Amino acid sequence: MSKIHVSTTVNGDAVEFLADPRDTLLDCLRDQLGLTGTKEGCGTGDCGACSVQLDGVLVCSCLVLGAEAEGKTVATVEGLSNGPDLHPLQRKFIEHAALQCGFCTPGILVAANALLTQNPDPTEVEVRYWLAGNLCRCTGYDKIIRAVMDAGAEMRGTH
Amino acid sequence: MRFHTPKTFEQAAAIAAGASGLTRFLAGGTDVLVQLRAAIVTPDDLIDLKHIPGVKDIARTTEGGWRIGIAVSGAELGRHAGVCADWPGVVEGMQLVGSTQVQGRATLVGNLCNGSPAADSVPGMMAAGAMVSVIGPQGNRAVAVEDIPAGPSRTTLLPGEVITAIILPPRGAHGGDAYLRFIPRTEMDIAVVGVAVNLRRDGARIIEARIALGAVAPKILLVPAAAQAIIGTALDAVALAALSAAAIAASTPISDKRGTATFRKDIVGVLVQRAARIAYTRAEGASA
Amino acid sequence: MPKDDLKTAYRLVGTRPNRPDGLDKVTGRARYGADISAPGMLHAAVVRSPHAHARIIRIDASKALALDGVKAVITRADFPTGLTGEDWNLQENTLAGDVALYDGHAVAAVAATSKLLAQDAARLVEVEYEVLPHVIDVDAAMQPDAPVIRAGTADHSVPEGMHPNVVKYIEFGHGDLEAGFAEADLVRAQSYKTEATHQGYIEPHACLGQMGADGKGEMWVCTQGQWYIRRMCSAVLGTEASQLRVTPSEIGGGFGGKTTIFMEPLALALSRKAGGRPVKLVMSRAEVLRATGPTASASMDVKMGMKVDGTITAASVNFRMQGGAFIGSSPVGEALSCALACYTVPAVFHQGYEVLANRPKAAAYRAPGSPMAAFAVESLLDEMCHELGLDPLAVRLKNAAREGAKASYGPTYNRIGLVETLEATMAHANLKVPLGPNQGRGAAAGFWFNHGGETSVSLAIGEDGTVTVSVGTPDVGGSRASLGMMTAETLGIAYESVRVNIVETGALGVNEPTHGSRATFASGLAAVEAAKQAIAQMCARAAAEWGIDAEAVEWLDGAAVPAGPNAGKFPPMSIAEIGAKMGSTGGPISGHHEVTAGGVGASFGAHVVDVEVDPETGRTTVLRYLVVQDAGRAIHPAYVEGQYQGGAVQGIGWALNEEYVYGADGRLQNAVFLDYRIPVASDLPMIDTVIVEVPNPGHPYGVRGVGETGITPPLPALANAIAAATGVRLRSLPMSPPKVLAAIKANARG
Amino acid sequence: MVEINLWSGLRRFAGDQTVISVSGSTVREILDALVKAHPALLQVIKAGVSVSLNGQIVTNMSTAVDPLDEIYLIQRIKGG
Repeated sequence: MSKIHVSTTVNGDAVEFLADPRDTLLDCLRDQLGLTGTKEGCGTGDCGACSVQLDGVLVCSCLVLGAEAEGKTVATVEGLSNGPDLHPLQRKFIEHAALQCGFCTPGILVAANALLTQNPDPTEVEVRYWLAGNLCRCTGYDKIIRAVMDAGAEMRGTH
Repeated sequence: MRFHTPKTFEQAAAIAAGASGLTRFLAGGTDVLVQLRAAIVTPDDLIDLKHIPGVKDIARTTEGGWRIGIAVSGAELGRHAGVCADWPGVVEGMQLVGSTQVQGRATLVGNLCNGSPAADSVPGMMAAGAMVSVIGPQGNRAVAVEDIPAGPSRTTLLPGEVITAIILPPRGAHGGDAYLRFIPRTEMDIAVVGVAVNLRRDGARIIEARIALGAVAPKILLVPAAAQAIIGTALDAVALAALSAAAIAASTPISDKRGTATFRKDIVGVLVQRAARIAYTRAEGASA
Repeated sequence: MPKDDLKTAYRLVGTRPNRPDGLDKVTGRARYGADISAPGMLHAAVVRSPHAHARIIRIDASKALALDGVKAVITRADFPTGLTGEDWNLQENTLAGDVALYDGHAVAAVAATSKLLAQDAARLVEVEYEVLPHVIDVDAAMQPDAPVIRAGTADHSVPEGMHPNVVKYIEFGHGDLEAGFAEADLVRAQSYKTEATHQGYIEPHACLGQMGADGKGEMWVCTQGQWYIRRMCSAVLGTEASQLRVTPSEIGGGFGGKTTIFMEPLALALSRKAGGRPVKLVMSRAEVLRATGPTASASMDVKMGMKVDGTITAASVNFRMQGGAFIGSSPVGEALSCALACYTVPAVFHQGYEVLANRPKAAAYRAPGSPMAAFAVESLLDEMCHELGLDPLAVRLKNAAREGAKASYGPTYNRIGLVETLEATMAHANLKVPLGPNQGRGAAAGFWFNHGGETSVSLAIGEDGTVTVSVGTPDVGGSRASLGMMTAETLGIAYESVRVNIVETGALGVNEPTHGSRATFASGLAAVEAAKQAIAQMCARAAAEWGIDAEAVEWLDGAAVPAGPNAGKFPPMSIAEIGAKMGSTGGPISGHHEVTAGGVGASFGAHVVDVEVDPETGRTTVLRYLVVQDAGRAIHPAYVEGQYQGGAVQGIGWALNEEYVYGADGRLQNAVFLDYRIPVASDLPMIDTVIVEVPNPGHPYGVRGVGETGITPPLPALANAIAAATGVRLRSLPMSPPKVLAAIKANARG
Repeated sequence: MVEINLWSGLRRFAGDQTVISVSGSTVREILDALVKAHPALLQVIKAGVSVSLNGQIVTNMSTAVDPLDEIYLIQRIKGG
């Protein structure tokens, strides 16, 4: 099977890779580009661990073909911080102990960032429903929801 | 597997018509990729339709309805004020498909063509009287949504045919629609039962209705008997009971991992009343 | 108020600093099982049985091997023979021998130059099966006509005349049961069932293994215990343990499910066959659900006698559990031991049977056995309280186990905190919130033993006075933080000056996994002892420099100081000073502690849940949830709360929707997160927590394990709340909407 | 003499008793004495039991025992 040459932008960097037509964007990020921060928990779009933004849209990268990334921009957890400066969500997750094993964390951070970008002041219920596609088995979600709400408050400058 | 990115629907249809093996069209990809990964369906030719101009557009039809491009995602549909105002039941059905992430990709046409009897967006489209435009080797045709499903994972589309758009009819005055589904959790499940109700009122009296049921038969059903049970009524208790009975009578569900047949019949009888009440209330508010 | 004589004022213990691995985990840098690659690496895929029970007639890999890039195919013939006991079980579960014992049982494995190629090749391996009759349900597996899964498996404990699928029998108790029931004003007996559930960790099993023809090997793997991986792989492969070096990756959840092996020996065997090239093997979610270690399913009878004042006079339990097709995999012994452990009952009797079924080999899952037992016992207790018009929490308090009382499983309790836990529960504001229509409140108590286990910790003073601690217990939820805090507290230095590393098998003596809620307890105890050793050395170095006796030096706030005015007047010698010159004062300074940790303190908990049940659909919504549990001492309260919340939510999932669904063909129907329904964020409210602290005298900081108890009360608490909301009692898990609605309808029909 | 409390399922391997008095000053010695008195218990001990000494599970076989100690054999417990 011949591979497809893909040119795309990942976290602001222009990159190229060769994708098997069956390779998902998740496979390409992890195996071709070495960006292993994006995780695979299910491969069927049910757990959200592979969440990335594709042209600004939150998607499961396991449900996108690598070839579909041609000419698009991809944002992963590795691009969330600005150099050494953590994104407020990243800081709040550490401060609130919102991670235990940490495996779902990259996907949740990416998803929560997409939420706060379009809705800077979400209610608890809105956060819970937005993140319903991000499974976490360790925390019971409590501290995750608090961390997202608190990051939103900080980003709004209300504390 | 070959990956194609045609620039027109004609090209897409030609690739499909000329293919000798298994063909799949890629719009949102949220079903195609799951099947590909699990090796349930490994197409020989995968045809990505998202490079065709206009597939992301939502536009008014000359009749006053809506023409929805085949690559419009659930999230995009949900942000479209016009469609949301006219057909909230269609939109809420689509928005129940999958997670936020899946909403970023999943499409009405994909949900329809996946052929699932539990597809959340399809009852709403059927109840609305939506049509699809189809292009294929025999030229163009318009097909009612209820004529597309042929059974689990099967559609009536012919080899080489591809849907080019979904057409929602004009909402018209005093109409309302609603979709409700039952799932065990609050999100992330496939419908155990789905119910869409679309109706029009003249004062308190229902003068038109279309009711579609999901996950209670091998394919999604349009149930005229259920509609008849409320047409001419003000959705009083007697009408609701008749509606419930008609929906239950039309259902021939199976028992599976998602629910028993008995449970599905119980639930369809409950949800159809709840959905009808919402649609009825919405119709009261709708003026134009 | 302090509940013992242990010091309660600490500088670090009880505070909430950032975890040391937080930065890696929020930036995507932390490396988990599948995140590493090696030069020349091959990818593996596994061929699995589609049948629940089938004789393997023939395996033909010729078509797979003919593919360009396929480097090795292995079957059981590539493994040594003659293993016995649990080693044989592990080998048989890794790769089927003559018979595939469950849907998903591995029968062959392939290594190839790419992931897709390996998967394609696995599909080309032809396996001819003779399908055999199968049995899934634990009760059905005990029936006379049940297919025999493996004759001769039963051990010495099974009485004559039982079905060959019954492989273990356990019986214990004390007191005069008949007299106890005779003394009761109310005697009730009921039967309960629970379905198998999965730990549901989000990270699928993954490893990268390399082994040469000389039997030397390396493995990178997500595991709760690298030494267990080493021992088990070596046993299965017939190699020597110390020749295999196992490095634990970061672990994406385990909950007991990553304390054993499933496919790790396959990567090593493939590597060996492929000339020593490293082999990466990553499970899909479907493989995780079909072929790793879910928990047992259970069928249980409970009988209890109670006086009108709530005194429990006698109780008996009879449990049947299947843990798959292998002896010793069900937690029936644990279930029996936990069943009545919350209460002091004069007469108790326990009977249990382990039964084989055509299901995957059960692994540990958070307080193994205790949740099922609690579901049965705490449900019946609640029902009887309501029948007698008694407050179920008050009855629990009246009968609560306490220090000096005889435990239901035999021995006498030391200092335990159930009474304090129940008192804190009854005082909580959640219990005063009024409930509306179709709403109900349910409470339950729970217990877990906790565990010490084999532990080896090493600590080294750095040249600048900072400290490295090497531990063998992978960090599943913040233990680097708690271990660093206890070490820094003991040494009197900054938390940030301690680095805690989880190390590979070559770096320490044998450690048991992070299981049994033991990481903070046992590695913590050992880290404190190691720190004390280092302190003794540092005091000796200072004494030598000052020219006084080592006994005349004490350690205060991170520095050696003369002990009292008679020792001489010297300025404090800080750990940094001592570290800077240790090369010239006698060499490196370190501390080690090796122990099979005793002094374990059991942890008791009580949960209260408010639910609303839709009477027309049977769907349960959790409105409010309270966890109260004795932590002994919460080293890092935020991670203690995290354990409470996480355990509660796993229990909520188990109670409401999670289950293994099998078809009539014995195949698992829901091997995907879409249909294996773990709770999602929108299903839940915030989970309120109260940390009770009744310090464990067996630990230097009073720690009890906190990880496991939290999953035990939710099952009965939800059942009790649903009963309160609907008037119907569910005695079979999960309490999914179809079951609840059917019960409501049956009740309405009278 | 030290009293060892067995679980009742072991009665049939121990002459219909659940409390056995043996002599010995360590856990190892009393378990050896127990097996010597009731050889059928060997398979049970080999299969794995936990020894509770005054309410604590002990794993070190050299742990000293005293005639006043409370000793129970209980089901082996594994955690998650």
